[in-house]
Amino acid sequence: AELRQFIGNETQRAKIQTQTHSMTEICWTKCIPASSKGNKLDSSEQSCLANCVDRFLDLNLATLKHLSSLRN
Amino acid sequence: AELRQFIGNETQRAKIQTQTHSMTEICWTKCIPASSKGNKLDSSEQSCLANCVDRFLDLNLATLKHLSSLRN
Amino acid sequence: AELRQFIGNETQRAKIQTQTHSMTEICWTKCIPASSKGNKLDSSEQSCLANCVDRFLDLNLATLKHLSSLRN
Amino acid sequence: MDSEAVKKAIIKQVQLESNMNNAKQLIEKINENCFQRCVPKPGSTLSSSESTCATSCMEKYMAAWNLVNASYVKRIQQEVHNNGFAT
Amino acid sequence: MDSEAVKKAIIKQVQLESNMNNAKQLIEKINENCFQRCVPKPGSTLSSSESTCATSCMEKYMAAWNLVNASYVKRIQQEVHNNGFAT
Amino acid sequence: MDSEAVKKAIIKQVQLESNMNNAKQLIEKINENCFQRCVPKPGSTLSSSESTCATSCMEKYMAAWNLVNASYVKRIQQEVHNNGFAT
Repeated sequence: AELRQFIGNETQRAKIQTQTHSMTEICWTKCIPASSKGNKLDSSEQSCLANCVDRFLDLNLATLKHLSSLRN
Repeated sequence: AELRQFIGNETQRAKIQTQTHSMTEICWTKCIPASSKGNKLDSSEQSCLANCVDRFLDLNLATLKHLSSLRN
Repeated sequence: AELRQFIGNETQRAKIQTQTHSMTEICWTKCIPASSKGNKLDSSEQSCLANCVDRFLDLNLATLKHLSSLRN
Repeated sequence: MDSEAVKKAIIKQVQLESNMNNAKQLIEKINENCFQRCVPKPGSTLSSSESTCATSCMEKYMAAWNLVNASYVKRIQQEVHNNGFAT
Repeated sequence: MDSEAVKKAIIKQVQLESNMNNAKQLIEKINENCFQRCVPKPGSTLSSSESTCATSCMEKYMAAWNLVNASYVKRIQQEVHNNGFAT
Repeated sequence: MDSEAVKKAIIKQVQLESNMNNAKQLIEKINENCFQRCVPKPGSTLSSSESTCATSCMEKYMAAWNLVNASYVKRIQQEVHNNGFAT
């Protein structure tokens, strides 16, 4: 049972990581311009990335809602 | 036998759907500009999409023919 | 044992081919402009492709070194 | 459960999974393409014009998928009819 | 080896593979995105400005990954808290 | 069938599948990249300039694949020679 719990957690962690890879790529292009200087993200890049994740997930939810409204 | 037929059909349907996903993405970019208005495809967008599928498949066939001519 | 050796070689060959597909796509875009004429690669396109592979692998190595330096 | 019932259950299950899988892929493509197009600079909320764009984008993307699928199936049928094989 | 030790060994192995797999994907994405950005015209060596760009790019890409991951996990927790389910 | 013959049959089958798989991937990449490049606005037929572009594109894409593959193999051999390991 303990092991089954562990496998379930790991599966979820793997899904989250895969989705993180795909959102990082999308948000990198939107938020970090080629002209970005230095070795660290500046504060506007950081807030753009956080917003990018939240708006991407907003849009995901909107798509799911819209599709389920079409089905009914 | 009936079940085998069913599995064969389902496999082909899955292939067609996967190919449809990839062509839709390619043809979406070519035929539906970011400036496209409204909730429906207009008639020029529709004919562009239909042409896009047919020309993509023409090119597929041409590639296969060209490759087999190289082999002989 | 002979068969195991063969399987090992084939696995490596498959990895190399997969990596070749991905580098070809990246380097094609960088080195062969849409305006490129004729049925053959010209010499500047050829040297661009060879350089592209080597610089891509340089960057891979640099990433691995940098990551392992971070870990220590 | 007789063997006919087992067969029907398998068929239903395979179709269900296939449809779920297809829907999942479609939703993924819609999200990527419509986010790319409708949210150029992500702000602290989804603006109303971004929402409108997204709804319109997803409806048109689904319509495009259906049209591409129909054109593709039609073409396969033509090829089978003309040459006796699918491409 | 008792069953507790076997369990721990399995857990360790699964975590190791999962972490390796994640690192491999991250390295792949870094290479693709930073090569695209830092080496527009590949020459006969990696120039020093290309190298500098690459180091800075990989550090920022990793920072971006961490930030995106943290924002995503936070959002999932909010959704679970508000609606009792993850999206 | 003796065991030597079985071994040869397995080897042949594995090589065949590997080559088919590689050819399939190459054809897919050629179609995507050359369609993108040669058919900017799909019309009711493939024009002769689009066809010419496509033939030239596929020949160059295959040549590029071979050159990239050769450069990659050469580099791996150098790394093995210099460091005793492949990267």
